[in-house]
Amino acid sequence: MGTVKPIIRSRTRRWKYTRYAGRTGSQFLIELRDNKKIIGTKCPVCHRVYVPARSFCHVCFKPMDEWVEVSNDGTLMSYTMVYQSEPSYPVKTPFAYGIIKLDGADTGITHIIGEVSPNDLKIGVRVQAIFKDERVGSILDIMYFKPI
Amino acid sequence: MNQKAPDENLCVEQIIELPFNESAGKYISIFLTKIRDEGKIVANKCPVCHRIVLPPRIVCAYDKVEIEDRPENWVELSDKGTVTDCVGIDEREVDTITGDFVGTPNPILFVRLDGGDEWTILGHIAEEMDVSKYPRGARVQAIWKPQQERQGKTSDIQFFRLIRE
Amino acid sequence: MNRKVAIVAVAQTKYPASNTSQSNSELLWEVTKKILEQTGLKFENQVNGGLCIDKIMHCSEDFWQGRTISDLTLHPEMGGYAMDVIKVAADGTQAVYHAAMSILSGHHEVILVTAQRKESETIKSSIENNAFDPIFLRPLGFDFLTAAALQATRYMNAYGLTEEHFAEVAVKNRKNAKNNPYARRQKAITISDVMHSKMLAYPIKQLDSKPVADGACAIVVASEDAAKKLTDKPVWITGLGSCYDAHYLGDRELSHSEALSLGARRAYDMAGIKNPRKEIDLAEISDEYSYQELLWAEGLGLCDEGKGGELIKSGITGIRGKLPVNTSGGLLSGLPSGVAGMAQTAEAFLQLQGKAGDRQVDGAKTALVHGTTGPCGQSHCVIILNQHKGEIL
Amino acid sequence: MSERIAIVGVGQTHFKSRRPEVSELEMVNEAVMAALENAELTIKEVDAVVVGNMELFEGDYQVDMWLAGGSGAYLKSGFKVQTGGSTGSSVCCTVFDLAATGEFKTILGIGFEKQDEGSSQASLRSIHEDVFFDVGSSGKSAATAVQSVALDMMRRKSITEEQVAIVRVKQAENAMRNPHAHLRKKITVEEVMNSPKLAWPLRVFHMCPTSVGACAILVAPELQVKKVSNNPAWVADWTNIHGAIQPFYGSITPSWISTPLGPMWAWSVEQAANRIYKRNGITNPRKELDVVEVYDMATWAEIEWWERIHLCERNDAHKLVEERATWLDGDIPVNPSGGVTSTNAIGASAMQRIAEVAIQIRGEGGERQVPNVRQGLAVTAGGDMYSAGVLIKKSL
Repeated sequence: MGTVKPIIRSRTRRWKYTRYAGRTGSQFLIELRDNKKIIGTKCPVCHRVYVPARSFCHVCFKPMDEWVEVSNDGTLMSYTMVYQSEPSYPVKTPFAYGIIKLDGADTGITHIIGEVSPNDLKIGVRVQAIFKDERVGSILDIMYFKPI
Repeated sequence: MNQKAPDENLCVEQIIELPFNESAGKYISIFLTKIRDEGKIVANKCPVCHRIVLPPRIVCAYDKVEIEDRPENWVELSDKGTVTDCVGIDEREVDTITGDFVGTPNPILFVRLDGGDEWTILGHIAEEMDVSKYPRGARVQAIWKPQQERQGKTSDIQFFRLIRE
Repeated sequence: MNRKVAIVAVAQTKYPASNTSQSNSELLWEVTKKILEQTGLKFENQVNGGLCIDKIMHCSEDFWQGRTISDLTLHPEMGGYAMDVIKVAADGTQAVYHAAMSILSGHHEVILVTAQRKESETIKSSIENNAFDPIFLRPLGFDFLTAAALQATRYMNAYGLTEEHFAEVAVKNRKNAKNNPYARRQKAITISDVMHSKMLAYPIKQLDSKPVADGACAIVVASEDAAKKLTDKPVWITGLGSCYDAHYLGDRELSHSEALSLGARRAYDMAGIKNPRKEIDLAEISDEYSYQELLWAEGLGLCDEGKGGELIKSGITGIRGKLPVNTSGGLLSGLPSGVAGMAQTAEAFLQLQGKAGDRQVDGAKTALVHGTTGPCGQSHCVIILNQHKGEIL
Repeated sequence: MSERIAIVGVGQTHFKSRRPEVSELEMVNEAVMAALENAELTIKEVDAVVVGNMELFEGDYQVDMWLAGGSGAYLKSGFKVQTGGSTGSSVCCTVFDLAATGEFKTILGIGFEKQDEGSSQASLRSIHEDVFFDVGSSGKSAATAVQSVALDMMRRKSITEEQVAIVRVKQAENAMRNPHAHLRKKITVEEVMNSPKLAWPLRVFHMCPTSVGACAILVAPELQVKKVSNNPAWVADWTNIHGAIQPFYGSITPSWISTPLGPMWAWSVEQAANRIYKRNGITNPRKELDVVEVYDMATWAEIEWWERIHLCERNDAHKLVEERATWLDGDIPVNPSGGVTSTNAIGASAMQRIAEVAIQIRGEGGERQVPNVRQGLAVTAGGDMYSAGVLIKKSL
C-alpha cells in the first residue's frame, strides 16, 4: 500500500500505588517522624547493624528483631553531584546524593547531601542528618545530610 | 530495644507517570491513515490461509509467515457489519488518579465487518445505551466523524448505528 | 553435564537512536523472519515431529510498553501461537541462560530466544526508579544513572582510577562500533570529547553513558543433535553462571562485585576454565556506563582487583589486544537495555563463527558474554561460548 | 539425560484482601520461610531463586532486585519470569527446567501479588488500552471472557445455573478446610443464585476475589531429593502453551469471542492437558488421576475445564455434579484448595495449583486431604491464553 508516514501518538500512562512500609519500615519511619531518630536492626547471628532498619539480614537470612538507635552523624562513603534532570528526582539539579555510614551502623544509608559545593564532596567527610520541620513518616523527613 | 509491632502501618503513596510516544509502525499506520483520510477500513490477507487480518499485521499469527505489503494482500472492508457480541457497561470504571470515568458509557459492540471473514471483528461502541437493541446478528453501520475532525484513531468512527436492510 | 547446548543462529536489527518506522512487533518480526530464513526451521505446531523450534523464550518487561503482559501484542511476530512461550523479565543474557538451561534439562531441543525494545518511546530514568525499594530509595528519586555514579565514585576512590580511564573505554568501544554493521553510525570520539561532554552525574558524562536505542535480536539455542543438523559451525555454550547481589547500595562494597566473581566462577567451573585471562579470547561485557567495563572485568577475573585502569591503558582489551572487549561497540555505542545482553551474545557468536567482518578477532575460540540486570549490576549473568563443545569430566 | 525432579517443599502465606502490616518483601519472605520449614531445609541448600509477579500491579520494575533481601536470592542464581495469570506456573516450569539440568541442588520458585498496594483495575486495563484503538476497549474484562464461556455452556446444556451454584458451594467448602485460602465463608446455593449479576449468567459469587499473598516451592533433582526429602512429590512432566492467535491489539479480541478455532483460552487449557496425557500414556484421566487443580478464575471456568481436560465427555459436566465426582470425597476431586475462586493473588495463583497437587501427594492437605493420592494434575490458564500442565506423582 506504498509508503505512509508513520503515525506517532503521545500519551502519558499513570498508575497509583500505596506502598506499605511493613512492620520494620513503619517503625523506622515513625522514629524519623516523631523523634528525629534514626534506627537500625541488628542481626542476631552476624551482629551487623542495618540502616535503614529492615526485617531480615540478607547474609544470614535471619529475621532481625533487635532495634539499635544509631547516630544522626556519619561518614560519607560515596557521592555524586547530579546535573542531568529527570522527573523522578525530588529536588532541583544540581544536587548531590551520598552513601552515609552513620556512627553505630554497619551499612550505609543512601540520601541527598545538601548545603554542599562539589569541591567539599569527598569520601570520608563527616555529615549530619537535617530533618524537616513538617514530618510525615517518609524517608524524605530527613531533608538531607549536610557536612559538619 | 526489642521489636514490637508498630502502632501504625505506614505507607508511601506513589504515582508512576510514564510518557509514551508510540509509533504505530508501518501496517497500523496504513490502517489509520486510511481511516483518517478516506474513511475506509482496510485489512490484509494471509497469502497461505487467506484469513483476513484486522487490524492488518505484518505476519499471520496462524501460519507464521509475512503478509507482504503488496496490493493483492490488502482488502477493503465495508463499514457495515453484523453484531457478534454486545456488552453493556453496568458500572463505569473511575480512574483512581483523575477521578474521571474511563471510556464511554455506551455498550461495547463487536462487529463482524462485511467484506471480511469470521476473523474481521472490530470492537467499538453502540450509538444507543440499550444493550437489548443489539442482539447477535443485528446489522450496524459506522457513523464517521467529519473528515476535518479525524485524527487517525478508531474513534474517528463515532459509533455504530443500527440499520434496516 | 552430559548434554551439550549450542547457539546455531543469530539475527539482529540495526540499533538506531530511534526507529519510528517500525512498531515493536514489526521490529521483532524482522529478526524472527531472518532466523526462519537462515535456519529453515519451522515451529513445533507446524510440523509433525522432527527438527523444529519447540519453545520460545521472550525477553521483555511490562514497564517498557506500559502494558501488563508486555509480550501480549507481540506473539504473532515471535511465532507464539500454539507454542511453549516463557517471558524472562531481565537482561537478554538471562533469557539465553534460561534457554540454554532448558535445553540442558533434556526437555527441549531447539529454542528461539527473542527480545525487542524501543527505549526512544518513553523515559528510561522514570522506569528505572521503580526498580528501587519503594520506601527507602524510590522517593529519593534514584535511577540507574545516579546509582551508577555513586558506584563509579567509590570505585575511583578505592583504586585511584580517573575519569580519563573511563573515557578511554568509551573511545575504544565507539571505535569498535564503526566496524559493526548493526551499530548506529556515529562519529569517532576522543578522550577530550568524552571529558568535555555534558556531565550527567559526577563522574559520569554523556559519552560515558549508554545512549537510548531501539532494536531487536533473536538467537536460536539447540541441543547437540539439533545443532549439528542446523549448522556446520555451532557455537557451544560451555559455561553459565548467574548471581544476585544485595539491593541496598549501602549494604554493598560498591568498588568490587562479589556477586559477579561468584557468578563468573560458576560459569568458569562449568566450562572447565581455570585461568580466564589465558583461556578467553574475547569478551562482551555490559558497559552501560563506561566505568562498568573495567569494574566488571575485575569481577570476571580478567584483571586483578583494582587494576581496571591499567587494563584499559595497556591496550589488552583493544580490538588488536590479547583480550579484546566489546568488539561490537558495546552498550556505549547504543544498544537497547534488555536486548543488550542478547546483542552481545550475538556478537560473540559471530566472532567465534569467524563472521565478524572487519572487527574479526583472529583465532578467537573462546568468548565470554556478561550481562547485568538491576541497579549497579545487582544481578549478573555470565555465558561462556566456545567453538569446541569440550569434554568436561 | 534429564534428571528426575521433585517438589520437596511448599510454602504459602495466609491469603487476605489486605495486608497493610507487612511490606511486599516481608510477605514474600513469609512464603519462603514456610517453604524452607516445610522442606526442612535452610537457605544454604538453595542455589537458585526464580521470582514472578505482575510488574504494574505493584509498580515494581525488576522486582527481584529489591526482593533479594527477603527472597533469599542474595549471592544465588536466578531471574524473573512473567506471563499473565499463568505467571506462577511459568515460574514453576522454569524451576523444573533448571532442576532437571542437575546443575543445581535446590531451586526456589516464588509467585506473589500484593494487590492492596496498587490499582489492579488500572493495571488490568493497561492490557488492552491502546493509543490508536482508543474506543470500545473497556468491554474486555475477565468477566466478559467468562461470560462468553458461560453462555456457550448454557447453550450446549452442559450445566444449569443451579448446578453452577452447587459447584460454587463446593469451592467454598474446600476453601473452609484450607487455612491459607482467602474466602473461607460458608455459602448456600441460594446465596450464590441470588448474588448480583455481573453479566448474565455470570454472578458476583462466581468470580475470583482480589487477594494478597505469596506462594513458594522448592524443587530438587533426584540426587539431592534422596539426601533431603523422605516425602518428595515427583514432577513427572510439565508443559507450557500459549494459545492466542490474534492478540488484543486495540479493540480486536476474538481471543474469547467465538473464533473459527473456538475460545482460545479453552483451547490452550485443552492442549496443555492433552500434551501431558499423550506423553504420559494417560488415556482415562478421570480414572487415572487422583486429584486435579485447575485455574478457575470463575466457577464457570472450573466446570468448562472439567470438560476441556477430559474428566467427562463434552456437554457432560452436569453429570460430574450429579455424581459429586469432583467433590473431596468423589472419585476425581477438583480443587481441594478451594481454587482461584476462593483465592486469587495473581502471580501466586497458578503456582498454588501446582503447589496444592504437591501438598496432596505429600499427604499434607490436613482437613482437605484427598485419600491415597498417587498421581495429580495441575492445569493453569492466564491472560493472553497462556496455559500450563504439570503432572505430579507419589513415585516415578
